[in-house]
Amino acid sequence: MNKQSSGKKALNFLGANSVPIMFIVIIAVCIPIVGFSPTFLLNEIVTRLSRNAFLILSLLIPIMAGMGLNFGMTLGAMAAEIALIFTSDWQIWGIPGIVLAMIISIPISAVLGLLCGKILNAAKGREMITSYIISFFMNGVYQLVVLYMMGSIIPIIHNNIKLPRGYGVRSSVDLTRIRKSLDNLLAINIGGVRIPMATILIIVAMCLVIIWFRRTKLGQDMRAVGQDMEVARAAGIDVERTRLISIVISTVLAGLGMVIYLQNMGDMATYSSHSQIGMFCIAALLVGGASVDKASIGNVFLGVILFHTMFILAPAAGAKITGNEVIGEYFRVFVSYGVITVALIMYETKKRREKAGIGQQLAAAQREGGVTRA
Amino acid sequence: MSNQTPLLEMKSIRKDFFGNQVLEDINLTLNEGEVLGLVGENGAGKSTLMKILFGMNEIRETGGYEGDILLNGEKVTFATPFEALEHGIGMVHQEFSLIPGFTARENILLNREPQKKSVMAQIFGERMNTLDRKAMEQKADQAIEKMGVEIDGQMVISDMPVGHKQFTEIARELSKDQLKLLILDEPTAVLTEQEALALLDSIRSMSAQGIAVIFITHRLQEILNVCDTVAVMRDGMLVQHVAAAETNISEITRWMVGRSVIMERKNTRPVPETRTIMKIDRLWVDMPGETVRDVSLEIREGEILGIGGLAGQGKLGIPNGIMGLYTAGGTVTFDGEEIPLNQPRRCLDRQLAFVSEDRRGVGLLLDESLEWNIAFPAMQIHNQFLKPLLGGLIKWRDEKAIGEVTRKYIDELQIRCISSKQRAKELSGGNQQKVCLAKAFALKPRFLFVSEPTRGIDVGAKALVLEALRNFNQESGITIVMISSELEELRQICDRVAIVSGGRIAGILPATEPSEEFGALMVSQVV
Amino acid sequence: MRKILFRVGAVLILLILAGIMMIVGRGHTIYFDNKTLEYNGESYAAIRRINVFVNGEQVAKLSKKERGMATCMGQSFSFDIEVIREKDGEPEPYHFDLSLPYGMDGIIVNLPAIMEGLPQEAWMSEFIPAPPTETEEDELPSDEFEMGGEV
Amino acid sequence: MSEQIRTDDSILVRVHRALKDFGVPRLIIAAFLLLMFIVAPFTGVNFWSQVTNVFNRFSWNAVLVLAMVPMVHSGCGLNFGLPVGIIAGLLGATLSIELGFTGPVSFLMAIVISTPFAILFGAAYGGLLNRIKGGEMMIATYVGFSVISFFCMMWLVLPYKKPDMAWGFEGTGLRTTFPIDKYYGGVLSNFLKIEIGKLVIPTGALLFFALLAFLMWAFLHTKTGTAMTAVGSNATFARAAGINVNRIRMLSVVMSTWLGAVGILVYEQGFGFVQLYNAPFNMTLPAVSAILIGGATANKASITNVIIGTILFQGIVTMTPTVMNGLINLDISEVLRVVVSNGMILYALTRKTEVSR
Repeated sequence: MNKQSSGKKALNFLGANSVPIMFIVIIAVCIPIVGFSPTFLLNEIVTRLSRNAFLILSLLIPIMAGMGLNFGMTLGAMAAEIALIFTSDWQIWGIPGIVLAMIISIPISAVLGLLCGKILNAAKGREMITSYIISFFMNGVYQLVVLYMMGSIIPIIHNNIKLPRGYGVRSSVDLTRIRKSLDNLLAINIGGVRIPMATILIIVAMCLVIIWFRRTKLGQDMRAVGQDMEVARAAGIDVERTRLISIVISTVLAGLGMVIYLQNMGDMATYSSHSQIGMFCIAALLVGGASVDKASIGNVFLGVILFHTMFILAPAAGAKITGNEVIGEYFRVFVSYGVITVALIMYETKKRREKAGIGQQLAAAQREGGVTRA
Repeated sequence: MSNQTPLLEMKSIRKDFFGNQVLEDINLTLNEGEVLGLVGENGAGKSTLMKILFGMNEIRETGGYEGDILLNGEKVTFATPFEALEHGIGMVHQEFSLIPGFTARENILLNREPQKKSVMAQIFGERMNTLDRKAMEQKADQAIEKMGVEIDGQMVISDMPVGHKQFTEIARELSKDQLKLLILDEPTAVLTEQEALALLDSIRSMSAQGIAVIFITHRLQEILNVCDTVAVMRDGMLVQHVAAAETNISEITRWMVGRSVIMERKNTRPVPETRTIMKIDRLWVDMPGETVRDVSLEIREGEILGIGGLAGQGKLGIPNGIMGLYTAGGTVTFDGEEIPLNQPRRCLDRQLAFVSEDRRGVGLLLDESLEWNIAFPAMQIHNQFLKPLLGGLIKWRDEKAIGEVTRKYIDELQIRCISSKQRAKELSGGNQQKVCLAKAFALKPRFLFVSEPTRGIDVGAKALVLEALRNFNQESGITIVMISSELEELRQICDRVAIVSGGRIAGILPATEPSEEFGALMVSQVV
Repeated sequence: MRKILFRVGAVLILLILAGIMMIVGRGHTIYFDNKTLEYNGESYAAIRRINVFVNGEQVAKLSKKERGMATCMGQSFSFDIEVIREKDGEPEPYHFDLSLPYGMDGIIVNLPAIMEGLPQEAWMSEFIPAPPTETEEDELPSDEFEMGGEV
Repeated sequence: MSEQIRTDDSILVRVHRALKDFGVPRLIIAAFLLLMFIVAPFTGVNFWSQVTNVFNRFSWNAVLVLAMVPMVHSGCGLNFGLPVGIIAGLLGATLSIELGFTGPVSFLMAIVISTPFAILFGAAYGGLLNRIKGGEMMIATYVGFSVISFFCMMWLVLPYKKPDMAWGFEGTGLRTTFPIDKYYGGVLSNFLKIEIGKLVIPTGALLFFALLAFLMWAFLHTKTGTAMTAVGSNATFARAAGINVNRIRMLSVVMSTWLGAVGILVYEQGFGFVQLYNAPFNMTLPAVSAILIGGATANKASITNVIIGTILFQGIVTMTPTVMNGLINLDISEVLRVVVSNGMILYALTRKTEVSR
């Protein structure tokens, strides 16, 4: 028993860092095979960094509050999409369009977040699976709203957004009018690498906010709640409310992040853009070395870079190796799921090992002649 | 001491949990800066009294209490612990309530952190204020200062030795400026000798600063060292309240365990001088809260051996360890052969049986029928109540046989239920306990561990359970080891009683010895 | 009390910001027609050649019966045109400042008419896009958990 | 005291308790389905063809739902890892076709071949779940996903040759969907099929399910089955009674996995196609919610739960589109399915599980 657990410990230690290492290896192997030009690669990475970083940052706060990986961030994404449907229907273009979309998304995500938080408070200890199911459930509601109510109950003006049948939104909404308008703002070009300064600045600002937030009373309370709800409650912290707030914040941030994400894409798949986003963001964060109960801003950036480099390389590499483009596609998805699975397993085993008691000490005490106080 | 209005007055406090009286007419006064030592066996009512004083929820949930509490002369009633805190009463509980990942400082000021105003707070509320780390540092360190024991403010709780956690808790109470009265519930239980001494000093310094302290412990010497007065409780009554200077350990122990009416022992048979059937050698058990450190014990065939001792001293760990429910080490030989530890099955195969103290957690399948509960172990271990089908290829559950045996035990033990199919969780505590016994009896064991068989069940059921055990022992000559916190109960039905203290056997005496002897053993080497 | 004030303020600021965005961000498409226009009995003939400039950049070279296009955000729009009446004749420059109606996405400006300084309703008309004629999209969304997906 | 209250219950109280046990959402769903059946005739939808649909869908899915039972019984929670079993089944299916079996034999062989895979995967999967007690559901979900996406690659790489399955041109790589009428399409459904006017009953498939259901029921009445239930009901109790909890849990996972494998095969024979690649993603949640709708909780499930649940769930799924179309020609069945199934799971997750495990 003792040996076994200590062995597990060693294994776990390796495991904890293995994920980023593994990725570095994969990438190191792929790059020469694929032979992309560094400029191309850098450009891609910078684009994806600016595209995804904000979304992933939205995951940090629930982790801080001990609610694990917030699969419910999808709700924020949906809110953002609804907002964008409106702005593009009202023909609001460029930066104003983006700002407006963000503003509209806030109340929607706040409400969704509130709902999600309430449910999660009812499912303490099962937050992740629950938030994961919530995202599916809400996806249904989202479809109900977007596919049936929009155009029939909720006014939609333009036919290029409505389905020909007269209600419901087309499966893809064209965002060319706001496309990259944030990225192009004060964009600079360093050695052929295009850097969307405005977006980067927003992300940096967000990081600062999070750092600041950690140092607020609320932040402190969240950490306390995250580590031990009962103690926090005994100290007079309103546990439920604190957890609720953390989810609401996360959802709202996810909404804003999704707007940034979509303005870069310049085109929105109405019914699928959000379905995968949560999964990929979480995977990226975990690749960055985060765990279910501990994540830092550093993890976010390392994660985005490693994960997305893999994402860029995988299909090409797959094609080069097996002569089949699709393999790479599947591979990167497999990796995403794999990473999440591994992270979850490591988290659970850790929890269990912590529970496992002090037997060794007692045995030791025995050998030393039994005179001891634990 | 001084004749100004006392800091705290408790006037004729009474409390009953659903009819059975746990506190009767307690009167207690405490002056500013006075240190009161509160002693008594488990279940004497110490903690209940403190809970009342501290306004704990469970008191209200169980119908409140009678009598008055006066602080500085005026009557107070606390709806929640927080109100008690506001009135300057602090309490350090036995189990820590600390955030593992926080530093001592953060814990000391948990949810009372000094803050810096920030703009966001205007919009999103006070909680958006940033913490004033510098002020926190000062405030926390002051508290540590006040306590007079050096602990590292920056150290994270999870890296701390257990003693320091204890001190962090005390410091947290001291950091509350309004603190006038501090309740310490067995604070030294987890401390090393030196730490304990340090704590005593800090208690002295607190009282010097005018803070009154109620000090609950089983280490009587500490009481004598540090306290001004000693209050002894027994069976929910305050039997003595004297100046510490005027008494001594043996006197206190007598007060603690001495019964006003000595019950006559029904068990009058001589201690059997039979062969040793079980030999326990240097057993350690890692059972949280009931750690067994080094127990060696010999049990004679056909006897009823009682194991007593104060809570948390490890008496419960012994059966749980031997039966493999918690990680254990050492050697246990039964009937000449060694039993491998940490493998419940092997014990059961050797016809050992165990009635756990944790009825709902370990003892019962709450959601299943009585039939299942009673028949299950026998079915699994001895293949009873099974019909072989296809030439023994399939072992089919024999509902009929199960029903019969269940009804048999329902009659024998007078289990009150509507049918043998009723779900276990629908029975009352006493009947659930009987089901647990039936389960054990159905195994036809040669050796039976019974742990806290009468905990939390009404008087009638108590008598029945004890009766059943004695009969089982006498009729079928089964060796029984009974673990219980109630000394008198042990003395009633056991032949010999071993007292566990500090995870070790403090001594074994025939049940005929007077209670005082046992009492002395109980507190001999408590940790 | 003070807090409520602040909160209301914050919300207001957001709303105002949103309002501003809706105005400055409103996108329009302007179509320049070089076509003959009939207006209460009179006819304003299309011109041989018109070059259209929006803030300095040439957006259209229009011969007779041609239509040029430009986009703009906000409700005020100004453009310049060069009019060349006959082959390699002197270009006559004109400058126009229009305020666009918020409600219209597409706005047609008839150049010959506007040059004659006719009233707005004469030279301005709404551009109605032809109703989309593509077939019903059959792909129904579902809770299907399709993988891949670009990120 | 409690038994007093128990004994002198008024009928009303009992009824009320019964309703509470039955669960509000379940009630709503049942009522809704009933409504559907009542309304159906008025919408010009043929009643009997609807019933037939329900029968069919039931016969396809019931086994997959049954695959939930063992793990629930052993306290491993809802089997979100169903894909593990499904993949084993798909391996069996593809291999038996590749090896050139046809007709009923191919179905039999598919089961035979998938069995070792199911046991292998199940053992690995169970071993994993034993190391992460308490966090089963989430991890199961992602184990399932990982396995699916891994096999997405395998389907491409593995050297399948049979032209019915493989892509014509490259020769390697299986198609996403291919018909199996040459093989075991409908082998069960068409066996002893009963046709009364518009009503068609896939007797064979129903019998097959009945057989498996009976075996499951029987197993739960054996010594080991009893132990399994006990482990699910209170693991500590079982351990104290000398049960090797991990082995029992492992066994239950293997059983669930195998049933998953068989389940997908049954589904295919009814559906008439084999779906590879991402298809398994969409099998899990319906099965989970079906058994929940049937009245199972996170650690109690019975054969009746399976049957009721599958009928209710599949009933909803099949009835709503047609009826809705008939009524307001508006097909919100898809949405409805998503909301109902996930809503049901949410309901189960947020409910306090009364048992202390």
